[in-house]
Amino acid sequence: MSHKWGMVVDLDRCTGCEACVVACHAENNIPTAGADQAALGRAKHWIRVERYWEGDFPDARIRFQPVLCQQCEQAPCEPVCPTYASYHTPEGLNAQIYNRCIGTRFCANACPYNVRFFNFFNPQWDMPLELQLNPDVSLRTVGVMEKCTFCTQRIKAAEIQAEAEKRDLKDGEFNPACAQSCASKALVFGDLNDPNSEVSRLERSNRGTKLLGELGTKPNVTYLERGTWEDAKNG
Amino acid sequence: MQRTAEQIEQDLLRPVFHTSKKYWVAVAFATSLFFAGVAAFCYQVYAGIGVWGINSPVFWAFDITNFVFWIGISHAGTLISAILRLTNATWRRPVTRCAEAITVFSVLIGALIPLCHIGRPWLAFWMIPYPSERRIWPNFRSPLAWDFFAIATYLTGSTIFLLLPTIPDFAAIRDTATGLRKKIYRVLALGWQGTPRQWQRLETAMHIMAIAIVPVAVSVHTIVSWDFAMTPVPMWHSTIFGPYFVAGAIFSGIAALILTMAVLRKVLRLEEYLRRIHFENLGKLLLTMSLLWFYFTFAERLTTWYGNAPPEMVVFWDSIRKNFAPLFWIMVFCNFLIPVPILGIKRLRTITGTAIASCTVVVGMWLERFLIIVPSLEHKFLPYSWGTYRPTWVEDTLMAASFGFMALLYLLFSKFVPMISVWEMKVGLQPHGGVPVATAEGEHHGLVLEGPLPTDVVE
Amino acid sequence: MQRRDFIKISALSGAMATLEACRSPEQQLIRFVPEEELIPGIATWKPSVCTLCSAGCGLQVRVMQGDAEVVRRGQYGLMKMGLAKKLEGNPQHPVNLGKLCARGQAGLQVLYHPDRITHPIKRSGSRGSGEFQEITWDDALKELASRLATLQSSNSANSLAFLARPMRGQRRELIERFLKAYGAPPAVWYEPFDETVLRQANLLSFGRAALPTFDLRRADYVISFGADFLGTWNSPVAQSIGYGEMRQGRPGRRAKFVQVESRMSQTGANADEWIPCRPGTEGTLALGIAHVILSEKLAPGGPTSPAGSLEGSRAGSVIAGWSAGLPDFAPAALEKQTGVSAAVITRLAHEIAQTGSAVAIIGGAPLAHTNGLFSALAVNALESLIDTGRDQRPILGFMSEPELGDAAQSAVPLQGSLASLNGLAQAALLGQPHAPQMLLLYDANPIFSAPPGVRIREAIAKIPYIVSFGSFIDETSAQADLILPDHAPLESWLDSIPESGSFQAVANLAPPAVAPLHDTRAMPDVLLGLAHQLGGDVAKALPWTTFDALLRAAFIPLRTRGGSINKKTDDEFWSTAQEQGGWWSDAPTAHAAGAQGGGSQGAGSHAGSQPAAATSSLVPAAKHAPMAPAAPEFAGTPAEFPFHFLPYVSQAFGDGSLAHLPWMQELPDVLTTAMWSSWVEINPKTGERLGIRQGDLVEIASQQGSVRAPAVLSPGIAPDIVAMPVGQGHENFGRFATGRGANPLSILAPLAEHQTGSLAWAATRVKLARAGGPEQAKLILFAGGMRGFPHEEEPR
Amino acid sequence: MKALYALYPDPEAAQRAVDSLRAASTELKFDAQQIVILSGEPHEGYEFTDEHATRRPYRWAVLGAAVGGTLGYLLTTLTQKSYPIPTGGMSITPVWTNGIIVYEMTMLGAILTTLVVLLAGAGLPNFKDGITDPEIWTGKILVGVADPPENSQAELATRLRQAGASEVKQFAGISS
Repeated sequence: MSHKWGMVVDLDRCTGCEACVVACHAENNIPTAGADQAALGRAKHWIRVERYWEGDFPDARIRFQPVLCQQCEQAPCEPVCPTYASYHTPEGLNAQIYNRCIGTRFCANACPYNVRFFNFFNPQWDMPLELQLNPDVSLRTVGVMEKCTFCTQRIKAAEIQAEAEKRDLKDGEFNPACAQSCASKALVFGDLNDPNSEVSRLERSNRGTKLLGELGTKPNVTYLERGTWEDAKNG
Repeated sequence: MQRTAEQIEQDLLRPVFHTSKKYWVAVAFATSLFFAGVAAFCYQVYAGIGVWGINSPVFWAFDITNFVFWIGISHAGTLISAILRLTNATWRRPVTRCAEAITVFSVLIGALIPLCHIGRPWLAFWMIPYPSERRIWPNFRSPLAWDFFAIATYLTGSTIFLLLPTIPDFAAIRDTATGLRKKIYRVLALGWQGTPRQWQRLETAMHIMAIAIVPVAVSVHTIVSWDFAMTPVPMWHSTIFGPYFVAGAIFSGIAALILTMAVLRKVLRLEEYLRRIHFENLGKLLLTMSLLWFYFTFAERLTTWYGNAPPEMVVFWDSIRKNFAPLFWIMVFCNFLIPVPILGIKRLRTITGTAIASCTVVVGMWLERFLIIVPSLEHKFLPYSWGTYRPTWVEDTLMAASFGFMALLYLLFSKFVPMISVWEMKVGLQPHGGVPVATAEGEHHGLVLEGPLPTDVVE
Repeated sequence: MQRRDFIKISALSGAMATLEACRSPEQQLIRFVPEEELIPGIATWKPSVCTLCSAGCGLQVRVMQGDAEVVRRGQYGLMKMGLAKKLEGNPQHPVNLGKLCARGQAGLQVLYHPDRITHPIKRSGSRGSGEFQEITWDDALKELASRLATLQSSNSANSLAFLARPMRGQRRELIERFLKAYGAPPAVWYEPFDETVLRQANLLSFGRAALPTFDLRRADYVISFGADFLGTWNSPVAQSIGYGEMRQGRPGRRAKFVQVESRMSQTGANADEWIPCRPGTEGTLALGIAHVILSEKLAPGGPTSPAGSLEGSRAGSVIAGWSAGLPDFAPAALEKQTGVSAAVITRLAHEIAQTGSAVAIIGGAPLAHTNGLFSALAVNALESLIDTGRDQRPILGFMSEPELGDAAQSAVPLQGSLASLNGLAQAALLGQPHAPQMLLLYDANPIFSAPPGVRIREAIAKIPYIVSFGSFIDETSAQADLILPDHAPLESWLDSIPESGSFQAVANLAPPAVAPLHDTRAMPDVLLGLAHQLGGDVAKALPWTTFDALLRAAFIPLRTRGGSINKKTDDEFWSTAQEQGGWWSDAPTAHAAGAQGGGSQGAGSHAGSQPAAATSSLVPAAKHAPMAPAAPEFAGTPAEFPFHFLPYVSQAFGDGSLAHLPWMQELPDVLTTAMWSSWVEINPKTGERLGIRQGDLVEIASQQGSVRAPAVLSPGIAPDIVAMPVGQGHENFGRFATGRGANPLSILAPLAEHQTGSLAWAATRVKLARAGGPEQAKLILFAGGMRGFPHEEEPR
Repeated sequence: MKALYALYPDPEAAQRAVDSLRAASTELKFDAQQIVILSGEPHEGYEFTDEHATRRPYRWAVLGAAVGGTLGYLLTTLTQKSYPIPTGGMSITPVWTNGIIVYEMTMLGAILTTLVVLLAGAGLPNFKDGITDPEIWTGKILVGVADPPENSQAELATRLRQAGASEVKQFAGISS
């Protein structure tokens, strides 16, 4: 059975702790930009926790919203690439094939979520920080785009393992680094083709919305809106 | 005083045979600018494109602004001269070649910029469709692939369009020159003799080219506009962009043409060939385009304003009321408020007047492209991911270099080729200005070479 | 950077290390024999323990083989060795159930930090000049041992001082035993944000001198007074797990969460209702709510009030006027004082009364006022009133202590750690008899984190000989004469005893996850070695040669306690404990909860093992007079210093000890999205009044001094409050933190909580002024926009 | 090659010269093809020029366009089919976008064919030393006979003069 990887982000569970952000850095060899580059707006976070203020003191409220690549089914980033570097995998991921990329940055402009990142320089780690680099994830040279992969290296590893054991993947058998680290289970990852997987179940929730759904990108990431105490009380 | 074919011959070939000191100074200056750009580019490749001011989310800025700008400028020549040829407007004769030259060179520059701006320039050739060992072809869904084809076609077409009519002039130089120059031009002239058959074929070919080049020119800038319109970015994703960009391109193109003519006129002492009438007619064209530009801009802004979609309004207000307001209103002045009166009032539509108007238009149109690209990229749909942009010296240098390169190419061209088509000028000497009587509507200004010089020429 | 460099870094194999190693003659390439067998390319997960905060989460370390440049026997060379690639939570661990916070995951960069001290060094320049020279371990230890011996023989052993960060586990036992046997006074345990006040309060209210554990997954109503329990306070991972469940884990049952604080914390940002309240009046507010419930005879938890509830607990009785129904706390009377309207107070009381199981939490700033203990006791009283679970167990409970071997005495003393640090400082400054002659520093950085009033910098300057076991040169260890770098945690034998986060008793244990990278030695082994060299009582008190032997001795007794390990022999038990990452008791059932010490304070106070020593310094509840309401006192007059100053534990850096990690520096603070900088949060109205715009440089001045930082206008802070994250402003802490931002602790008044003497870090008043424009301030924000489409309001 | 020719100030005279040469061709035993006409600019409305007018280049251009378009169509569809990639829900061979490539290739085809047809039609390039005279660039029109029969040169010369030429010139290869 073919898979369609998707994620559900429960905004009612997300606490904005940003464990996912660090997990992603550790897993995917994302270089630290440094203060000067960060000041230029070149800090790289494949997943970020957006926060929006609503109202003013004393009625100020905050809305946390983790944003990662939405793995759109109709991704604006894909058709615009002249070299097929941004590629739609059969499992529904918006893959970025680094060695095809010539760095037109067109995909980044086309992406309405701004979740594609560009290597303005070659990445650098001060010895011996590079000993931590994850050998399962390739490093990106200067001039190529990079983006969230749903930790494709973990997906592949799990699939190979399952195949070796002649079985189907179990739901929740593996997780991308962000979902794995999420203490409040705000990020739930799984196979949307499996109607019984937790992610499919949650996706059907009446709190479910798509980020910028009006653009018709058909994201495979679903956001569950915050509930209220009153709702819960009234059943 | 009556200009004979002989005088025309001398006047127009003079620059080819005589070189002034000033010329070399100009060449040196242009060259240094050009090489400054080359140096900047090498530095960028060496250090990484991060030496530019682009960032996330403003991934395009000066680079693409200049790209659109130069491709826009290129619409001067070919389009004008082609249309004038097709409509048999005889006053075109002194204008066409310098117009077509602008086209060829600015397309060339425009085509170079994307190569400099990509992250891995050494792989730019992956845009070319060829059976590569990677067993993968370009993605024809990508507007950039369309760009590649459109610009390639346009460059080829306009180059041919420019060079065909030069063959007889090369032949003329071949026959009058001596020594090395004779040898060179003997090759360039391809053995042109001037038999009636050759003349016939040449004129037919020019006619076909004129027909073919117009739709190509239109498609090129439309496709450039689609680089933006195909993406869901606030105020980019708009159907008006195609015609909007084409109009803007012709607008800036004519302005560039008028400027170039004004300069050539002085430098190459062509006062008696490029006359007030040419500047007036082009001025009228420029006026039309200025009005058209305003119409498009207004239509585009009105639709946005009325629709009041939050993401678009952010860009809208940012450009007309907030950070980019100064640039925006400068643009409006340069493209509309200044040129329209100058070009609208006949008394002001002098050579100097049109030149001034053209200056502002060129500036204004550059700003227009910048204001289309940057504010939108700075404010996409998720406010959290908004950013700002500041250019660095590398980008400034590259931009300066693009102008330097233009000047350099133009200078060299004017050294090897008479900037006014000699044989076409001579045709103008024939009764009815060479127009078959049947179609002599343009007769009154067909031949502009007798009578006293307009006052504005003597100084 | 060129492609060549890039290939270098990308090559995770020996190739590049070879290039690197050929730099200078003394580094001619040598290949050491691998110390462990690993299959290339295959990841193994090894258990470990997170030591970056006191929560004591269990870790899983992803180890893969790679080539590293290491030092063995003073010789540089290459070695195929296990390298730590990622840290994740240990799924079996009762506290964090496989999850891990952002700070914990960055522990990896502590191990591979480029500025780690790679070998012992000896001061070569003047004190604090930062000039050190390499020295061999033998020489270093010889020198230290001889100095200790002379000190002892010159019978001023009691002038040996040991300064460390509070910890629970065998390291602590080792240190205390060493000092005791040597004849030195007990160690000084200092951290700026200690929990002494809360422990004292819990002892008085519930009979347990420990941090509370909250079983939030069962809560229907949570009212938290200033506790950042989802971010930095107590056991954030465990609490976040519970939070997620209480929000959406129970279909049709979603808890309400109310946060009371004067500056919106990351936790407050998640609240359904956020109630700003005057600093220091949280306790009063809590009693106001209690007043409504008592006076209106609202029956919390519906008709039944089941056994095991906190009703009629001692918690109320320690509050003056409780039995009389708190007559002085009518909401109307509190409005002015707390800044919270009577209507709100009454409504909260009613809401709470309606719901099944409610819990009241206090932590953070409210405890850091001069009346902190009162506030804590007040909230505890409210808690005992409302926490009547719809099932048998209250939501608040306590972890029981694992009954380790006789080496174990794991409770934390209740003497405020500021007081003890102050004692040390005074002794040194005044040159009292037995003023410290030698200072041993371990994992504490008081020069950075103590308020200037303590004058710890001058005090330390007066101490003749200072030895640091730190892995990094920070403000304090820069003053050291000798630095004996400890292994990084992942290279060491680790153990700790979580104080909260689960109702199971937990004893963490882990062998080294990876072999040491540098020429470092584990501090416990060094101490044991010294003890051996000193001989006499010290050697007798510490008969073990290595730390793991000590650990084994401590853990073996747990074998008979059942729980997570069921093995016949000690050896099996010992190895299983290492594989599991520790030992923990079985999860308590609803009824067993009390007996496990996890439940009501009634049970808690008796059950579990409460080593006598731990409670020695307590004020027994019985003797403690009922607590009368106390108004908070502040340093500085409102006239001169119109703003309350609120330093807060930063999401990224904790109390500042993690500021040297690049991941943490580039982690956008989730509320302000600031990176690589420190900042001052002020209310937009205040900014408007003082002409301060977002990103401007502002100066905050207290009686103690002033700091400058960029301003961030935040709607989530009261107009009379100025808040600033702790962590930046290091003068000396590695390449990523040094000289970055400002340190708010440096302007704190040395005010202490009156009852416990611990630092009242929220009791300073300051004044605020614009000091420059954005170009001076250099605020680095990750976010472009602050709200959803702001231009929407534009008049068209 | 050799040639006997004269220069005429205006097309009418040139036309007269051409006519009289043609008339004499059979009698003086030379082929009408040997008559050379050169000018420094095109002239319209005269028999000796308009006889060369033709629509053929237009047809060629259309053909070239067709070929270019077909190539464009093949390039796009074939390559896309040979490497079918799932891309953002677009079809493998999207007509709309491929149409743009087809269009550009069509125009390119027309343009290139035109160039080729011109060169072929005008016999360029051709570096044989053809008969020429710099004076044509001053507006004169050269009319003459290439390789005239020796015995009839005088006759030819007189006819050229009658047509209105002041002098008759001999051409004997380029002198350089």
